[in-house]
Amino acid sequence: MSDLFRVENLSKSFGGLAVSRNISLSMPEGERLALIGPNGAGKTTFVNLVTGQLRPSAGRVLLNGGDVTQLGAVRRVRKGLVRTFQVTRLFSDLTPEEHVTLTVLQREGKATRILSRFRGNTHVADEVHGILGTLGLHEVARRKVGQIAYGQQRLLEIAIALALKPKVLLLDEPAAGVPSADTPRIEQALERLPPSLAVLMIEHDMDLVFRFARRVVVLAAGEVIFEGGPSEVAADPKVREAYLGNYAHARSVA
Amino acid sequence: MQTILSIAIDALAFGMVLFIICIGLSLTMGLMRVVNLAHGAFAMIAGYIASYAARDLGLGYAASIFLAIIGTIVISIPLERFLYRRIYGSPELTQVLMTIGLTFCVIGITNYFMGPTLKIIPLPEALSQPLDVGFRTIAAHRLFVIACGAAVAGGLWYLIERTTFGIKLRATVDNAAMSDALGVRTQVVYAISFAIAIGLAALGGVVGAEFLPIEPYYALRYMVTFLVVVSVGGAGSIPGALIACLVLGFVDTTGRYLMPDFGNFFFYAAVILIVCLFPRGFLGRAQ
Amino acid sequence: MIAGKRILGAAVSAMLMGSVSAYADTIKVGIIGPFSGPFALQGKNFQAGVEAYMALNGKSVKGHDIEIIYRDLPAANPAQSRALAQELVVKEKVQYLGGVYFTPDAMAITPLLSQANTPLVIFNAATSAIVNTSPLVVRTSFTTAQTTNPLGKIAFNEGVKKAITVVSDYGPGVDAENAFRKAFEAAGGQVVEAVRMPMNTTDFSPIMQRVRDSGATGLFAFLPSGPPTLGFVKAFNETGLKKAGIKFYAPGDLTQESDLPALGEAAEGLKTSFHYSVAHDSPENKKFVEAAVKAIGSADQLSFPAVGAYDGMHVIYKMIEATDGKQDAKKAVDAVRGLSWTSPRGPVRIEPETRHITQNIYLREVAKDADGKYINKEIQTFPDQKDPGLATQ
Amino acid sequence: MHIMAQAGTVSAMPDAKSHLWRDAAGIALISACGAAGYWLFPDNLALLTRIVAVALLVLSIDLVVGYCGVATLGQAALFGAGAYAAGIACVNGVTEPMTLIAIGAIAGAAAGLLMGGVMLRAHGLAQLVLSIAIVQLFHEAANKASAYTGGSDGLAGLMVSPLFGLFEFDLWGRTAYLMGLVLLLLVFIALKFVVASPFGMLCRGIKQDPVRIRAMGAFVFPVLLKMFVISGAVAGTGGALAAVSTQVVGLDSVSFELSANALVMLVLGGLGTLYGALIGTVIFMGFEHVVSAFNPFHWMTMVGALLIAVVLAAPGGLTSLVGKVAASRQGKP
Repeated sequence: MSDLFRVENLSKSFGGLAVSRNISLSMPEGERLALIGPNGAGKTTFVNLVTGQLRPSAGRVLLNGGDVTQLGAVRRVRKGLVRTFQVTRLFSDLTPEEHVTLTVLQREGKATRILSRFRGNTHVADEVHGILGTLGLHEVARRKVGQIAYGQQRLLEIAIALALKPKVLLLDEPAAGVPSADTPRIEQALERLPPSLAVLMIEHDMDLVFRFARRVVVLAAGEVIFEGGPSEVAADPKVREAYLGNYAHARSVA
Repeated sequence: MQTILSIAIDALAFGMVLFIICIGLSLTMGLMRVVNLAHGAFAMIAGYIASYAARDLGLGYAASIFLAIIGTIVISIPLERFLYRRIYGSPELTQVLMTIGLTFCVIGITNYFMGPTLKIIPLPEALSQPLDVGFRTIAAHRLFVIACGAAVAGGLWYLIERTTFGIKLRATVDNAAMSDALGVRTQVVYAISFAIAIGLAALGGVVGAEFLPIEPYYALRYMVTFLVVVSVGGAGSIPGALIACLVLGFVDTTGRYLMPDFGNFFFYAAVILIVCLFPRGFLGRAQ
Repeated sequence: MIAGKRILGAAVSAMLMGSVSAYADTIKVGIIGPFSGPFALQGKNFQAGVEAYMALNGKSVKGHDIEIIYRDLPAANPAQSRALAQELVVKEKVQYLGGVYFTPDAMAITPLLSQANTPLVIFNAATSAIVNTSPLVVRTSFTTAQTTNPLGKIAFNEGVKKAITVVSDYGPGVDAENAFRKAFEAAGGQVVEAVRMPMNTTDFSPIMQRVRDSGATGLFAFLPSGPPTLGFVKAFNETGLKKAGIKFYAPGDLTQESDLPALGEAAEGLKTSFHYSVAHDSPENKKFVEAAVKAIGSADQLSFPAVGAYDGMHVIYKMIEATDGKQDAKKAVDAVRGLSWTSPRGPVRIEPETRHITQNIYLREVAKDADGKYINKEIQTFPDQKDPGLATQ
Repeated sequence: MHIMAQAGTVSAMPDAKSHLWRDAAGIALISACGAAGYWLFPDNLALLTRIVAVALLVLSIDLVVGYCGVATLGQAALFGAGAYAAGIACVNGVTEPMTLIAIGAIAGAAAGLLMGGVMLRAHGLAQLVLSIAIVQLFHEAANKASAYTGGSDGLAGLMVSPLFGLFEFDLWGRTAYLMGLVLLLLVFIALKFVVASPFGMLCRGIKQDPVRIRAMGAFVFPVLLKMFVISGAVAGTGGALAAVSTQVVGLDSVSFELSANALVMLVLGGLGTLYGALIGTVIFMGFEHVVSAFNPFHWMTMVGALLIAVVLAAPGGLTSLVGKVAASRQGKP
């Protein structure tokens, strides 16, 4: 019960279609877990269930031993359960600096203030530039997000998440759509994540998964079919079947 | 009992008039994603054409309706080609700005050419007689309107659910890019849908002229009512629009009978209640 | 002698010139009305009345040229009304204000008048209380109470003992309801039910059902002129109330002449009371109609606001005559207190006290004239009707 | 890292300063335009005052539509609440003009709270329809409560005492205009602070993506509701100004038509910039005034043509045109 984060028997169905079945997993402090699985395995649904965008049909989500299943998305974030988005959700006409500043202000409970200037606070500015610096975004800090490279937008997603000082971070495909030349920068950023943070990463890039994760969970058709170390994954027959079978199927459709 | 029946039949007739006019707007808003506030302006243009045809050219009622529908569609073609096509996919408020502008222009021009007075569309003898239906007399015209509404609902249902055009239309609405890739000429589908929507507005404008009399401010006067009905039904849904028209027609008519002093309160309170219970309208599509 | 005459002539002409340069300037009159928008037709009638008067009586008074400045106020909007009046007075330097279709618009202007030193001659706005808000207001139209009042007695005398009133739910509607109830009950009748319906009502069948259920044998209705009147009259016929012998009474707003071509057959036989019918038979009216039709462009569009404007111009001309072009609102208004003349609608008089017009009210019936055109045919005259709405205050 | 943060704060200073300068220049420009209006059109002050009152309404719409993405066609409900509150207070003996304005602002804010509470339950088209329904209900209520509001005859007979006991609200409308202008400037400056505050930034975020804002751990509903209250206060101020300057309140001040017109002015000027709201109001009302004086019988066609032309030439509103011209100038070598 000392786990920082636990999911117990989480299930979700849309109509008659079960997209998540009895998913259970737990993460201690400092965990680096990768959640992988073929397309349509229900990975993003899982993140949505955990973070409160979707209501589960059954099961519980526990954070620090407390049940957060009934809480909304906002309350879970405030308790330290933070996510990034698979397709970046950023404000195209704001700058990275503004994104992170807003996030820091929110965390400090100052984002709804009317009688203060958005940029007025020096210690917030310091923290913002610290975060942007860590992720190598200081050069584009003043450019509109719509004008910066996609890899930098992905980094900004992480920057926003970090600005919330999370306890558990769910990264939904942090390297998706990033040109391979920029992947090392993402990887670097991941390496620099605070050590005590529990991180769950969904990713397709297996190189990244193997370098990053200490533990891997494989999801197929809404079910956990494997849990173990990175080195054991490739050898598991169930995993091979899920991936290759799905791959063959995908090919026949295309 | 007699009173209830009587109110029910009035509500039905009024609801059907709303339905015939609004269903076209529901199609443009739900299927083509254009908030066409000038919809009523087309119904009004049709009313003027029909009135002109019947009174000045001496044509019969059926011929006037036909001419009004064709004439209105013909007028709408250049407008679709040169104005509406530019706002497909624009933000809703831009569409609102332009279609309000268009409405203003139509009103100004109509006022100039047709004069500000009321125009009537003379009914044929058969429709203008009060008909004795046992418990009261009712204008034959009302029964005709109810029949028209039923025919429009049935026809549209058949068109959309049972024809190839309907399949293409539904496909285009669900995913325009995909339909394009599958060889559906979406531009043509849009143009035809627009013409159908305008044609229905025209039909509604003419047969509904006994309820909503034709005058230059028609286009603005009923704009809100049409918009409200479409939203309550759920833009793009035929059964939704039908339910909305009948429910609102019923609320309106009953409210005006029971407590005429507070007629508007009933209507808008019902709207607020329905919208809060069904935020996408009765049968609106999920976003 | 000749030389002397010449000198005298020169002196006289010099004096005249002098007086010309001193007084024969242009006197501006500002007219506010709905010249566009849903009520544009009523505004057009204002203009027709003004133009008809000037065509028949000349464009100058005592050598002062009259210039009319129109300002558009499409719908009831007191703030804009005040802005327009202010602009007319301050910028255009008008000496007289006229027009005004809606009551709230008039109410917005009246507080300005004494400071502006400008009289306001109301061509239409029909709520009694307007004339009380400033001593510089004169009204040449009518009030709803004034035109409604005789109906109570008429209805009772025609055998209606129980009546239901149905009015549009706004100021004039409520005025009409009260005026009818008062007159009808004074005559001995009983108003069994009073229905107020929202302004935007388009389907009147449920109202008619209510009329039927009320058990009344007479229906009194008030609707403002315009599109809904058509639906109301049709609903009355179609729901069988007409056939059932229920008697229908209304002030003439319901059957204004510009709506008659559309109402046509449906309204035939309908009895209304009003201060003016375009079909009024008198030489004054003949002259007026001819000139006004010329101004408005089509005989179908001429209606009652034109006569209010026509008589309003008469009052303004008299004011100018009395003040000889000098701006003196009090003197101008005093000059027309008690003024009486023969208007196209019949003999009229401005009451010295109330500054409201006293006039004949006619009972009229919608009928076809010799050309087959529908008219409001006058069948009974109630002479010298004051505004009962004011008398009660 | 420490050095980098230092550099960051240093570079943040001139940025904030340049914003401040730009805003100061903008406010100076508005004051100059207002003063120019006073000297150039001394005979049209009533119209100019009305433009100022409507500009406040349009600004208030900009707050919810332009900054929060909540579409409304019912903002006149808040304007009218302010106008009627000030009017009723005035008839009942509260005649000090600044007190009346404050009463209007409070009433507008209260109405904003109510309206926001209902409207924010829905989204998109349904929300728009709720706004229409609400303004119609307000209109009906004002018509029905004629004992207090004067109903369709309007609430007349407002005797406003001189401003600060010195300046009368007279025929020439100087006091009313100058008071309105100063009010507008104060509101504008206040709103500049609001939109530049963390709260303002949060609203801009919500407009673009409420899901992202929730993932940042911020609630959406209370933020939008707060903006509705602010917006209501601004609209109520406009309504009270209209009531004080015209000394009459009519049903038109709670009408759908006024709401729709004001929204059209906003879209015409450009959403999401406070300047757009002002430019749209001045252009629309000025155009309407000139054209309707020039030809009172057919101005509607021309206004309609103007709106269509703007959509075709500058779909983002007139301020976007200014932005485009500036951008093309910068693009030139």
